[in-house]
Amino acid sequence: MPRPERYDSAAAAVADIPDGSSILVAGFHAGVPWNLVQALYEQGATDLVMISTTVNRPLLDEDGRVTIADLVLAGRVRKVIASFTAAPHPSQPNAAEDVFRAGGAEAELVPQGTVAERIRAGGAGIPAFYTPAGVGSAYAEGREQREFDGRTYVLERGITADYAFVRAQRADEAGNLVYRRAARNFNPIMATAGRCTIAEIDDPILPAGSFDPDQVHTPGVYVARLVHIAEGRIEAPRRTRRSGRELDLDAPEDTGDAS
Amino acid sequence: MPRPERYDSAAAAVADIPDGSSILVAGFHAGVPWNLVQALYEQGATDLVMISTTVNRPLLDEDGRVTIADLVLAGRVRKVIASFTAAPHPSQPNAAEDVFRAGGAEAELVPQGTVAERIRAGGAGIPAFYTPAGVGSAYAEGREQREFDGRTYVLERGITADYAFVRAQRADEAGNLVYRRAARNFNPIMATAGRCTIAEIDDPILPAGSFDPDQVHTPGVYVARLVHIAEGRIEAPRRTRRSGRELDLDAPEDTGDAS
Amino acid sequence: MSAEAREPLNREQVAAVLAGRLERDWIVNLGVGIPVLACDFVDLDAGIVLSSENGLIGYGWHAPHGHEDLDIVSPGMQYVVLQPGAAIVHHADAFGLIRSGRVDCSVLGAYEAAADGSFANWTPHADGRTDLGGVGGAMDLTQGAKRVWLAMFHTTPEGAPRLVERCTLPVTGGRHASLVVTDLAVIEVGERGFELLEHAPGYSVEDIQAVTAAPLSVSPSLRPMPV
Amino acid sequence: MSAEAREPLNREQVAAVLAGRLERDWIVNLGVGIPVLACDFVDLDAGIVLSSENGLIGYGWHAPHGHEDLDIVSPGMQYVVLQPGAAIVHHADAFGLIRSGRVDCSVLGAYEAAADGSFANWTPHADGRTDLGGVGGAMDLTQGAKRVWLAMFHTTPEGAPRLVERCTLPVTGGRHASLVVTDLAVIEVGERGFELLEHAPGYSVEDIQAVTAAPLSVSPSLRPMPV
Repeated sequence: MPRPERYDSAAAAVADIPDGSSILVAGFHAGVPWNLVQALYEQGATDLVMISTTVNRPLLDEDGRVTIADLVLAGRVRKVIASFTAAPHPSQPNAAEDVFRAGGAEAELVPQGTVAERIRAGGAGIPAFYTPAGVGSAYAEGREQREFDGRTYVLERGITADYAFVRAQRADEAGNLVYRRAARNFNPIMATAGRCTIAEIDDPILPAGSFDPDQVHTPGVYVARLVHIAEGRIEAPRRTRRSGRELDLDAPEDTGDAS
Repeated sequence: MPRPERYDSAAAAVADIPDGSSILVAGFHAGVPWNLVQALYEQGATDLVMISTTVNRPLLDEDGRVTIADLVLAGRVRKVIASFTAAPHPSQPNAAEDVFRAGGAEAELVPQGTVAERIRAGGAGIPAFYTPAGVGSAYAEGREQREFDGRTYVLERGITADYAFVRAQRADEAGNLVYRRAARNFNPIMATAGRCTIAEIDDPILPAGSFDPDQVHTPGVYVARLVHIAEGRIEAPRRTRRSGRELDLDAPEDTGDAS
Repeated sequence: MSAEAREPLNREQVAAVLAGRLERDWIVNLGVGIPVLACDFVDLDAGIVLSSENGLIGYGWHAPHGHEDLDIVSPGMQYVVLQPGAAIVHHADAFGLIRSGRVDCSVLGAYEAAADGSFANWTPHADGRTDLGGVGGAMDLTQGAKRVWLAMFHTTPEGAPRLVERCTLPVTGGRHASLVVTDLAVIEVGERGFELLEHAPGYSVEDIQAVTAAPLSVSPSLRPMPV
Repeated sequence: MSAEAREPLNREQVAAVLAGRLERDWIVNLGVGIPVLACDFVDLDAGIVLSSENGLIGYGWHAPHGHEDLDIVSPGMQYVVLQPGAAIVHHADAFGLIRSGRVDCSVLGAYEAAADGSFANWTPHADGRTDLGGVGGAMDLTQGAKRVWLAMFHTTPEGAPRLVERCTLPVTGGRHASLVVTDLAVIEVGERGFELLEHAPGYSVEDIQAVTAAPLSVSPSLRPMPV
């Protein structure tokens, strides 16, 4: 087996990412590679294209955690592709949205199932496909549409990127990854779509052959770099449960934010 | 959880399949739902569209096992979609091929990766996609082709069917399926593409919740019918290893047969 | 009951009302906001499967306080509990299930719902910018689910109607909503527009019509919401 | 060595020669027929991963007689052994890996190989019927793999050349072959057509040219095949 390279820190794992790179960032509440995003922020690369399900809210000034929104605010991002690019309600402003509105970065808003399928397609060598999502909305206007069996679909392109940041609970030395529960989400598909896939791993890395081959979620052939985050690991924020008539009252799809 | 219906025999599980049905048959050497195919043969439905990776050789007269080729020879098949529709060498005739040549049934020959992706697309609500397979060959002539980023691709349509026959080693009462090794092959994708998915199960069916949710290969929501084949189960044929200059000397892709 | 005593339903009550309308053996996707709160009220013994676009197939109620598992989380970041027989898939497979047509009911939140069943839930702005918003999985769900229901507040915090003749915000597209559950009413959306099926206790038809910007017809079997 | 003593390589020897040319850390797909026999000769310690289109990622040699696992089977129905670190995927994901461009080398069988690198391996008939044949994964592999090699017998059982100026059978399309390993020779296929790199022991350049229906140039470092 070709072994992925092992790194001692998230900083080392992202050190050579050049300006202008495109980067897939996995996760949705759970399974977010927070440590790699933080290391990227500290590393300084700029002119980035970031692809993730959400731009998130900027959290650096709030709790020290770094999100794509913080990269946008720092002027490091050329473009984002996401299914949450703005706040759900004007009363909950997201500072990154102001940057997009001002033209400081480009935003591409894509239905979540479409962004997932575009990434899966890119990783599977499918250049384009048709999907119904968005038909009948402003999203589909200006996009190529076509009928199959009397129903209308939108043409969508596969997505690949220079890098994919993923996070798994467990990995072996062959690079095989196993995710836990809803932390799986975008991780397996993004791992296939990155030309260089970097995985941050919660548990110590196991010898090759530690997993039942039937139970591997991401085959090691997709993983270029492994970093076990042993100490000072950044975890997902914990949300306290709310009830009653509150902030997200006006938010049909809530925030898509990690907080 | 809505529970799949439980059946006592393969015969009972396929009893109501009407003439004119389209049926996906999973497996490739391993993971073939032999018992459901046999039951279908005995059941008598005709005018069938059979979708599988291989038509196989007719085995009924040879070892009593029934293949799609036997259904073709019995005049029960209107059309097959497969990546092996004929013998690899004129010296190894497949009687089903004679039926196709004589116009007794229609054959659609599709690259194996394309047939897999068409089934995966069908099961995932994707009506059509582009793939490179076949470009530069007679396969692509007469098919719609299109360039993306300077490379040519063929348009392919998703496949769904009235029924999907799958085989799994293990199942729980919620219909969750777990496959073993290369017996996985087409099973998970076909399970998603059948409007009525019928699963034959090797081991006794377990209570719901017996599987780690992270380790389920086919979620139970895709499975309509479960049948544990307890006795007289038809298994995959075992091939004895050959060597030297032999029958398949001329066969670049060998037979694709299960024997 | 005096007009003073009447109270609109709270979020949980709205969620409970919609949960009570889900049918046996349905596969259901509960959207972010009010809809996902219904997970605490769904009759899971009736074979209903809650399935979410982030790959949880077969979850149930909210995790008890102190027992939250941060990896068992809904798209709205509610910590929930997996049911026996649950299965996990990745995001592309989760949306494959949604597009496949197997989801019996998608319950979504909305900024506005119109009398023809169209609704708006991906951007709160009518400025024509299609690059900014929070579409999430709504456009996939409205194309894939067998039916779409909405759970929302009947008015804005300022009292402006959200149930309207025609949406002023960009619509989501896809299948139209056939049912709207609000803090004031349960309304069917059909050929003839909004039909009032249930009212919040203490609210008259006129009370509800007064905060609804489209005509309400009244079901012959009008009844109070079961709270 | 007399002309009488010379013997073409057998299938296993052809497989061993091609196995010896695979490079460190390559991901390799061995096709049905002679190619898959190479699994017994590949240097797995060099990090080579054998990956097959039916979803076995990381298999190795044939299972020892009596220890075959019928579920660990190659597309050519050879029972093989999984290596530590192996992973299983379904057929669509297996072809996703192939199309993704990560497979360094696809070794296929062929009925014919032409001097421009095109080859024919999906139907033994030139009757124009595109509905009948055994395409298997060949057309996906020739589009997806970084390089395509062929392993085949140099002639038909009747002695007719299979290495030709131009294929008479329908070609497979996609990436052209860059190397052909036969029972008589190792031949590179490049800008100038076939170049003889290695010959079976006892065979002269002229012997091989005599059963090759296209001109052979000869590598300056021509050597016997390592058998």
